[in-house]
Amino acid sequence: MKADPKGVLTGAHFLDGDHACCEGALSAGCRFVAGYPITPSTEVVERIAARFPSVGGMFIQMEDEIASSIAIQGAVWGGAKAMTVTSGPGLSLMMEHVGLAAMLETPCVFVDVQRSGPSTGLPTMPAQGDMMQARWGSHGDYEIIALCPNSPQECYDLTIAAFNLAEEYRVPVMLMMDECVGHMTEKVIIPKAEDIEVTPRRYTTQKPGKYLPYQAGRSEIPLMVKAGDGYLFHVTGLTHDERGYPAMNAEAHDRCVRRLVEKIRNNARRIIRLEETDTADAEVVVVSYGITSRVAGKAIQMARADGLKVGHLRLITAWPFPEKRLRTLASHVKAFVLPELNFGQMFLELQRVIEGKSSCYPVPHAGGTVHEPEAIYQRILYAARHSRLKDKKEVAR
Amino acid sequence: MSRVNPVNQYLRMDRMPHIWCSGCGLGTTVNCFIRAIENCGYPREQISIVSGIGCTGRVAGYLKLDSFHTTHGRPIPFATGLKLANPKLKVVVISGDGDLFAIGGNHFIHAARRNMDLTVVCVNNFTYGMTGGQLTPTTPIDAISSTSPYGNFEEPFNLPFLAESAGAVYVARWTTYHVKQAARSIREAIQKNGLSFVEIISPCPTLYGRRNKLGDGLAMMKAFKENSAIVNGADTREVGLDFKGKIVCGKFIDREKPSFLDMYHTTMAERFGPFYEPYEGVQ
Amino acid sequence: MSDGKKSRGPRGVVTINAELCKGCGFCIEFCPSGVLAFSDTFNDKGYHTPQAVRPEACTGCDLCGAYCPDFAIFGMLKEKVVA
Amino acid sequence: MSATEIKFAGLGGQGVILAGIIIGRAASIYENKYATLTQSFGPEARGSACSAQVILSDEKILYPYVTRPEILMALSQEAFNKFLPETRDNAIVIIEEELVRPKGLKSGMKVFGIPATRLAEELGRKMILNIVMVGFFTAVTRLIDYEAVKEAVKASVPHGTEHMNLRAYERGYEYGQALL
Repeated sequence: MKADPKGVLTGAHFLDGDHACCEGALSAGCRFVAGYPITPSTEVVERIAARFPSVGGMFIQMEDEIASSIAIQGAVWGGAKAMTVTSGPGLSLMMEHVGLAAMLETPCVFVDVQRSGPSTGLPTMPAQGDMMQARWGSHGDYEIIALCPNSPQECYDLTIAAFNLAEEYRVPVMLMMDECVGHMTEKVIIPKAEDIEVTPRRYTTQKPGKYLPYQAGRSEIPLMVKAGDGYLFHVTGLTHDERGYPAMNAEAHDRCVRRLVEKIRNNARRIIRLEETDTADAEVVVVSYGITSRVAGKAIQMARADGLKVGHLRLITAWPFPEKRLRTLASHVKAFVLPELNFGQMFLELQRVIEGKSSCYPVPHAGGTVHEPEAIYQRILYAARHSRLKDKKEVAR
Repeated sequence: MSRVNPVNQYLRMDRMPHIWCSGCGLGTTVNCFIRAIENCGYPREQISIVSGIGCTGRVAGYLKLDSFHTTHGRPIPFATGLKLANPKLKVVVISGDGDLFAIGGNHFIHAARRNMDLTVVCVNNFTYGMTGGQLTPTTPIDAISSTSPYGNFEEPFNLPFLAESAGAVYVARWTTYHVKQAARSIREAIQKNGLSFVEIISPCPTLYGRRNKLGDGLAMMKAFKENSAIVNGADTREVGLDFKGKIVCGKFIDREKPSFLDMYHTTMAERFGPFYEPYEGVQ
Repeated sequence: MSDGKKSRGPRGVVTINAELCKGCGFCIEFCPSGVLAFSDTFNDKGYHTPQAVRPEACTGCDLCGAYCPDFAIFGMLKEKVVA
Repeated sequence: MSATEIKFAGLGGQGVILAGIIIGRAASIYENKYATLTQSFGPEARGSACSAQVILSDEKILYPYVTRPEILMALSQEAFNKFLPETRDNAIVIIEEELVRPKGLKSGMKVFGIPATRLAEELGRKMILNIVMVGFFTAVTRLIDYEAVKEAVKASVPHGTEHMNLRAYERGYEYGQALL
């Protein structure tokens, strides 16, 4: 389906990432946003508050993030495409409802403009400290999708992608921005509406009475209904059967949760987006995401100028994590370097996946600013040197 | 059974019997609600029901309407999103005193403040039933609960006063003894524009009643009959509840104020003039 | 009501679904015509359920139905039942 | 042009961020170069000093922050004092000459001064001093085409104020041309 031209601000703009995210939501067909102000995400909702009424959308500033994160789910079940916008501490408050969205299979988008934590931390400065919170923050087992833009253009593009993925898989999608991309201003090209692909909500065509809200079929993803269409359906955050009725036993729970997990895991290959440069013959591959990918890009340029074979794998999708691709790379790559604005969240994931087949080096950073490119460059040098030593040892053996 | 109870068409009979205890007032409240929507003038397809968590939270799951069983304390913000996405819907929140006024208290006062177009029915049984009878914000002074074993010493909320102060346009209280009046009030509340609030005092014989030696459900219902006084238009400051004291019932507030959506239309129509397309939801 | 002929038979019919009943006694207590009383027998869950001991007094007012927390009883005007 | 790092600094209310946005917009939208603007947010941005940093480049910009500005535009003494030390030895330093006394300049620096506030007052609105500065910047740096910046000014100022702002832009530009 093509985008509704009413919300599409076609043209070349000089926008910051927060504003670009708002435009992405409008292009994607989002017409309901509930939010609560929190730095550095506030500019997103400010622009939404200004833009939405003129395009038939509704913005409401709720009393807190908890309310925002469930108001959007009410709106989705009322027929809207909806999102909420927050930063780290707010995302913490929303976590119960990330779980609810996973359980109800409410297609919705959570935008997190990451700032430094823990607690109030550094509200006006960047970090990437919410990556594990986004993945595991709610209780129980479930899967989400998380996208990591590294520019205002991508804040626009990936907001649309987030809505499309949410609809496709009926899953909460996290847009993991950070203060740097949120507040950075660059050129943002907004295409014509007819050139924007938008995934429509997939509603059932079955008649009321026959329709079962959680009958998934082979696709693993059930079709939706909305309130008011005569289906008289029930949904619950409790473990439920295909009718949407509570089913309080271990077998039903296994069936319910297994599908929530597998619908993402089994489709990981289709969901995952990566950007790879020079990985084919690389000895060292830098794995990065979000704003850090740009800083890493500069460090890689420096290392290549020294003649090192350095590849770059950028996670556009952080979750699901590209396990298969990394395992394949590990067969010829001697070392991975993973810089991030935290003390090693995605690095743990990398280590888990590589299983010791290659060396893995973190470049941790508490946030507050981005890395010095020099720090990543030095780590690449170290990794290259260290892995050569390891090779010699292997030869000696 | 050849003759079928007319309320069955509004119930998910495939889920009966329900989980509520013998003598619990929740089923009676559901009966009142069904009688209210039968006569409210809206087709049932346009009525959505949202509940939180707890014994009362299960109401949504038994009603054959579009029904949502959400998270603890959050049915009001869910209902807010549902209503705003599709303003044609009549959205009714039914939840308990703990859900709506402890964990969800902030949402209630803000929904009332902004006069969100919702009906909120609070089934007040003075306790958390599903988790074993703990203290709630409405447990009267001196009442025993599992977390106030020496008697409650915290001042409880006077819900009608709270609702009026926060801005609700319709405020009524009944007990489950007052089935006819309760049904009428819920109907009026649904027909009201803005935030309407109905408190239903209900027996929880298993936990609240037993701990406080109030007898079984029937004894509690008889006590409601004997101890209640109907004072329509009563000053809500005067209707706070004591342990075993008088229960003032009635319709206390019925006033007109522009709702959230009314104010939204007015503001945007003024701001955008002829370019404003009145917001009718997101379809 | 003022028609003397109609008052000879019951105007209403009370219907009881004993299997849904949890024996709270609300219907018996609040029936304005004293139609109901507990039966001696138990239902499957072990509750004494109501029975119509004075069916001729039933007015079909359905107050029993309104009070019943278990949707196990209702009253109805006789002509409606026939219809 | 390879990457050029520019710092726009001054007091809150002087419109330095908008000045940076206009230059960035001119380069990226009207000249098809790459431009990245970042600002310093936080408590200090609400007090006296505020700044915008712009990187202009023919290639995609990776690292987004300015570390060693080649051009410093300072509209207040405090901003000048704060940012001069990090500015490159051969930098172009553009100042509001009635508000900034350029002390501690390095020998390779070229300084261009303009009484932008006074010129803005003469044009009728003191507020438009930032646009006067943008015109002056365009003239003395010759980084971006005159017309491109003019378009960016039009696109960046509130509707209805374009005419006045374009006069401010031209006044600053002429003042700069005269100095060269």
